Amino acid sequence: MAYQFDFSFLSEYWPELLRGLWLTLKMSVLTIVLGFLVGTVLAIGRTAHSAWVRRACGVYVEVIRNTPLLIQMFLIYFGLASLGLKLGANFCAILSIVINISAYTCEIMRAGIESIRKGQLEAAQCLGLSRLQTLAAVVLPPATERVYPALTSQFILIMLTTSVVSQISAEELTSIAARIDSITFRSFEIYLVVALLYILLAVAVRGTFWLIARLVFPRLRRLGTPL
Amino acid sequence: MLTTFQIQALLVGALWTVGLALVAFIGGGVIGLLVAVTRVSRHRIVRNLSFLYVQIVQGTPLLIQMMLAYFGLSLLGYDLPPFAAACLAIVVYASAYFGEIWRGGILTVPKTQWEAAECLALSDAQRFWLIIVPQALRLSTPPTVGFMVQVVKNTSLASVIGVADLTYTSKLINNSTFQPFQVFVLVAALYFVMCFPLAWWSRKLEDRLNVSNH
Amino acid sequence: MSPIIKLSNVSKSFGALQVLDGISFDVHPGSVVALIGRSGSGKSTALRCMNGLETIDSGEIDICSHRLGTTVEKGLLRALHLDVGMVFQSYNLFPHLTVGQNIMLAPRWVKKSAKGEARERAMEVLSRVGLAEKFDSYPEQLSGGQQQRVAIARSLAMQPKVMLFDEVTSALDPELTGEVLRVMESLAREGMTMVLVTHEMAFARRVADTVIFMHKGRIHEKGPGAMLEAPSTPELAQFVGNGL
Amino acid sequence: MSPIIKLSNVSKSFGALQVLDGISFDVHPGSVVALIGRSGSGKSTALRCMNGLETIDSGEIDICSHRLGTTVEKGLLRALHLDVGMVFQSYNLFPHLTVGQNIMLAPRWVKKSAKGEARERAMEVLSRVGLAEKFDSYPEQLSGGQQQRVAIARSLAMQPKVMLFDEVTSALDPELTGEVLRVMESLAREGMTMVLVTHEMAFARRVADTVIFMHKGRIHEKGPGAMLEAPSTPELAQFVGNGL
Amino acid sequence: DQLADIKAAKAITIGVDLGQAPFGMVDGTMKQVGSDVATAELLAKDLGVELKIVSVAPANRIPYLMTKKVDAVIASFSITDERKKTIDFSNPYAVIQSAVATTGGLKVSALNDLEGKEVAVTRGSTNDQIITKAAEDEGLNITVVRYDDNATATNAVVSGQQDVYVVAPSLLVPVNAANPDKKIEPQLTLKSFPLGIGLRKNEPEFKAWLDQWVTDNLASGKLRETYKTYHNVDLPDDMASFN
Ligand SMILES: Nc1ncnc2c1ncn2[C@@H]1O[C@H](COP(=O)(O)OP(=O)(O)OP(=O)(O)O)[C@@H](O)[C@H]1O
Ligand SMILES: Nc1ncnc2c1ncn2[C@@H]1O[C@H](COP(=O)(O)OP(=O)(O)OP(=O)(O)O)[C@@H](O)[C@H]1O
Ligand SMILES: [Mg+2]
Ligand SMILES: [Mg+2]
Repeated sequence: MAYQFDFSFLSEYWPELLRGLWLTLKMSVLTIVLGFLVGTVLAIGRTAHSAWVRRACGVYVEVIRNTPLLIQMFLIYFGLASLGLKLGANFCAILSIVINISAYTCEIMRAGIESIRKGQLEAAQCLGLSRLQTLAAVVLPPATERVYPALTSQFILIMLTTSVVSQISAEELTSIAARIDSITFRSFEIYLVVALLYILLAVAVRGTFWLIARLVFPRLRRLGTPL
Repeated sequence: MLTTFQIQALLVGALWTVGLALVAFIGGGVIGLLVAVTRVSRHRIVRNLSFLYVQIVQGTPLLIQMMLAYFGLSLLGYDLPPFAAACLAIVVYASAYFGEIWRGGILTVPKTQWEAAECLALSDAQRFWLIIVPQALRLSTPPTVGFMVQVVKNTSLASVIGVADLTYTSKLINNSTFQPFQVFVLVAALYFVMCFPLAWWSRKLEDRLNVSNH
Repeated sequence: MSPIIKLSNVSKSFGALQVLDGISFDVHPGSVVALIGRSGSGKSTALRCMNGLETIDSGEIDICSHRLGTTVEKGLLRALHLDVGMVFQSYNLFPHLTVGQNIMLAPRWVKKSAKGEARERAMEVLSRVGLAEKFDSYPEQLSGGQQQRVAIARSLAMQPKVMLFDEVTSALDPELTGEVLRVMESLAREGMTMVLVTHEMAFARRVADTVIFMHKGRIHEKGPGAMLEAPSTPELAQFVGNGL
Repeated sequence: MSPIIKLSNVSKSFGALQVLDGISFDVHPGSVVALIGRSGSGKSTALRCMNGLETIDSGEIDICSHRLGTTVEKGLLRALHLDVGMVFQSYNLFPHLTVGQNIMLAPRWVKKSAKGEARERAMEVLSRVGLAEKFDSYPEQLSGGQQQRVAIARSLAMQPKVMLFDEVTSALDPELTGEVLRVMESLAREGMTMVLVTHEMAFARRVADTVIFMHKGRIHEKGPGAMLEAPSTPELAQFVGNGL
Repeated sequence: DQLADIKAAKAITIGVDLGQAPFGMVDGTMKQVGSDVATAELLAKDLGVELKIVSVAPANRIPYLMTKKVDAVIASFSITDERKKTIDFSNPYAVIQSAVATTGGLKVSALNDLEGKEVAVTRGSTNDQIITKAAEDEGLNITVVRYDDNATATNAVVSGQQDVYVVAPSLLVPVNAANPDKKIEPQLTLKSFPLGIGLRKNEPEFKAWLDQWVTDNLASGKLRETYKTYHNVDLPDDMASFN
């Protein structure tokens, strides 16, 4: 290999990288939590009795899912500013990712919800549980457990997706890397380091989700079998 | 206003996007199936290797995978044309996600179904294709299509290795016209046109799979 | 005494299949009615209609002072389900909850019982079906018979006025059938009204005040348990005379 | 005549729970053995071990010239399943396939029967359980009893040498129990070896050559059907004497 | 010897950033234009070989060069010591001017006026480096808000997210033409930075040829003419002083 790797720039720039890593982590946590909540509410809406609610949630999901996040983000960040509403870059970034990701989460959760057998709903109904209680106690926990692998993947994807916010000036891992790159021109080295950091983040996200599963699905912890 | 040349360029960009996405679906689907099957394998080593693959691929941004496939391989002496490198990267990328999604679907088929199939002397492959896959499909379809839609849009990262897809072309135009809204609204519409059929198809498929459920 | 359940000319179809064809009967408070009939004759469907799980096509059902017509409003159903308990043929335990949680769920969420109280009550009903030691097991860890008994306990914990049982004994062995029978007898003594679908003739004869023989969606014969010994129609004769 | 099934000192635990505790018995070709015992006594587990669905902890099982030890290799299991059919307590029909497809699946894919032939055979076994008209229905559209009969038909379609039945009649009404009984009797006449778990004593008495009473994972009593009338141990007496 | 290889192949591949108007961009007919494009064309003609332009972006310009997928990069590379550790530069063939521009009539006459303000730049650009360093050197509290590319940074200023912009004044010509109602005015000219043609290290023949070519064409005025066409300003007279 002709290329000589040189990682000496790290000694100068590692605090910056850590700063970027930290922002990526913060944004990931925030968007994952909010995205899951909004997505679950949408999924419930998509299985609601009212055809109007179902349709409204459906249109939201299709429009958001089928257009690029970047453009949604530009519309929120620049579009609103053009109309005189100036919102911070981090706020807009998080807002647009949550809007975007909730549409995907909605579809995953809907699949989980629809996999719950009718007999379960009838049993809950016969016990006098309200629709909301049935959702909370009988539908959502096993539904979430069933789509948990898909959710985990989706959330790792969000973690990686947060890098698009560098477009509108948020200084997360990718954008810090781009800047170090432009100062030092050590592109290969910097991207290798960034790839490694992202893998570590992904391992952390997956590990966290594994721990959360152990915590919120006691049956899984005890029996180890999927639902 | 956009000139006809610019609109034409955007349409050509959209073609690249579609092409790359199709490669991702087909190649990623085939390898993803392999990933899903090995992820639930009885053999611990196979399972762990497969998990490692998923963990690494899911853990790196597609942008970096693209650069590795084009520039990284080049450093090692393998020179791929940009489109081939982009295909390689996106197939690897998609396979990990498809694999994980499908594994989730496979795991939700009750154990008793595996047993019933086993007692009928079906071979492993028959059991998998005839009993497990059709039932897993139902739960996996929405997340699969959801991911496919994301793949269509993520193909834009191929621009970093010189594939002039839709997003890249739009940025190129915007970089000299400085009137982002008309370009981006058109681009959003084009993406919608490319992605919506997937969503629509998914709905049809779900309806069909629902026949035998609930 | 006025009937606590009254079905008047109830019909119900699934598509082209007429499952209930104008059935009427009364159940008096504290009495036990057994629905018998061959598979597919509409017994489960009749029970489900009484509980509002299926809306009927015509006729009327009065149950615990609630009126179920061809349309039913939401609020009424919830009130109804507080008074009417149901145990299913297929158990329908919640797989993600332990036995104890399955039983305590409705008392805690619907009746807002305190945790300790709900727990105590759960233990009590669980002991009644002989499964106190399975409080912390998950449904999948239980055998079929055990799961069915938990389902009965879960329904009992809500202290309903009327209980509907759909083949609750089909997965139970003779010994446990006897235990459940004794539970149901004690319930009957406490004034619980019960409607049960069963395939065990001996059980129907023993526990039921009235036996209703359903055939092709109609009530074909109705009478005290003794009618099973001397069937007056060939259909019933064929049904009970299986050669065993 | 040498036994077609031979269990020698078979033990099996789930974690700390000893479910089978050194059981041994023989089944001769063409004979019918009924396993009875209370819920949780390990009957289903015994059946599952005989079919290789559970690996045993110690002992040996010989079935149709296949030897199941504490480890079992894959190829053996497939050969075994060609000879041994099983019908489950919980039906386990494939929900995404119609009744006809459920039945034709294994003959078509495993035995490579021609489509027409498989269809004919499916119709034949389906008629045998009285459900010929449900050929194109999906399992969920059937009542419990109907589903169980389809499950029996599905197993029959593979023409196994030995059939294992796990409480196949628990969801059936008396009339259909009688029908299934007749099917099973005709199977026995054709030389089919059968092991069945059942809760219906009358059924066990009638159909079985040998009745095995299991209690806490052991074979507590074994004998002809008549032993149920005169139990020699208090456990069996308690089990059959439930007051019905 | 890269120079010999290029001549033997009768073709040179040059990376140009087409997202850097007016250095590199596409026109209404999607043709590649700009001063860097014109410079590359001139260079290929003088070499007597065919020109292939590869569009590069900040993220991939160095990988393109290092993996020999391009022979040289003409992408408004400003020459810095830090960058020289990784690649070689030719003698400066042009400069990039840096100016503080504002919207809404905000006046800036000295860097001090930016105290406490947010300033938009393109991430990693020369402008970014200048303003970041200037703020550090003078101890000013300036928040540098970095956008991915010129177009996005420009959007930020045009849409009103940002009021102060550090930018090459020449970029403002097309921007103001496209957005006439939102005038961005240059206020304070900062230092000019020399731009070099980037090439791989250890190619002395090629570097010598490029250095000579730049010197010749500056002297002949061809490079100055090219620059003036796209930037509307003249190159400084004494380009050699930047060396
Ligand atoms: N949701 C449904 N859609 C269509 N047909 C149905 C549905 N539910 C039940 N049926 C049909 O209605 C008929 C009566 O069903 P039901 O479950 O009431 O019978 P049952 O008397 O309880 O029989 P079993 O003793 O086997 O449980 C059956 O033929 C069944 O196939
Ligand atoms: N996979 C398992 N893991 C843990 N315990 C199990 C498992 N399967 C069965 N058991 C336990 O083993 C015991 C015997 O179960 P088995 O299903 O063999 O009983 P059975 O005799 O068939 O009872 P029933 O008549 O209720 O079906 C039960 O106590 C049950 O809880
Ligand atoms: Mg029924
Ligand atoms: Mg059992």
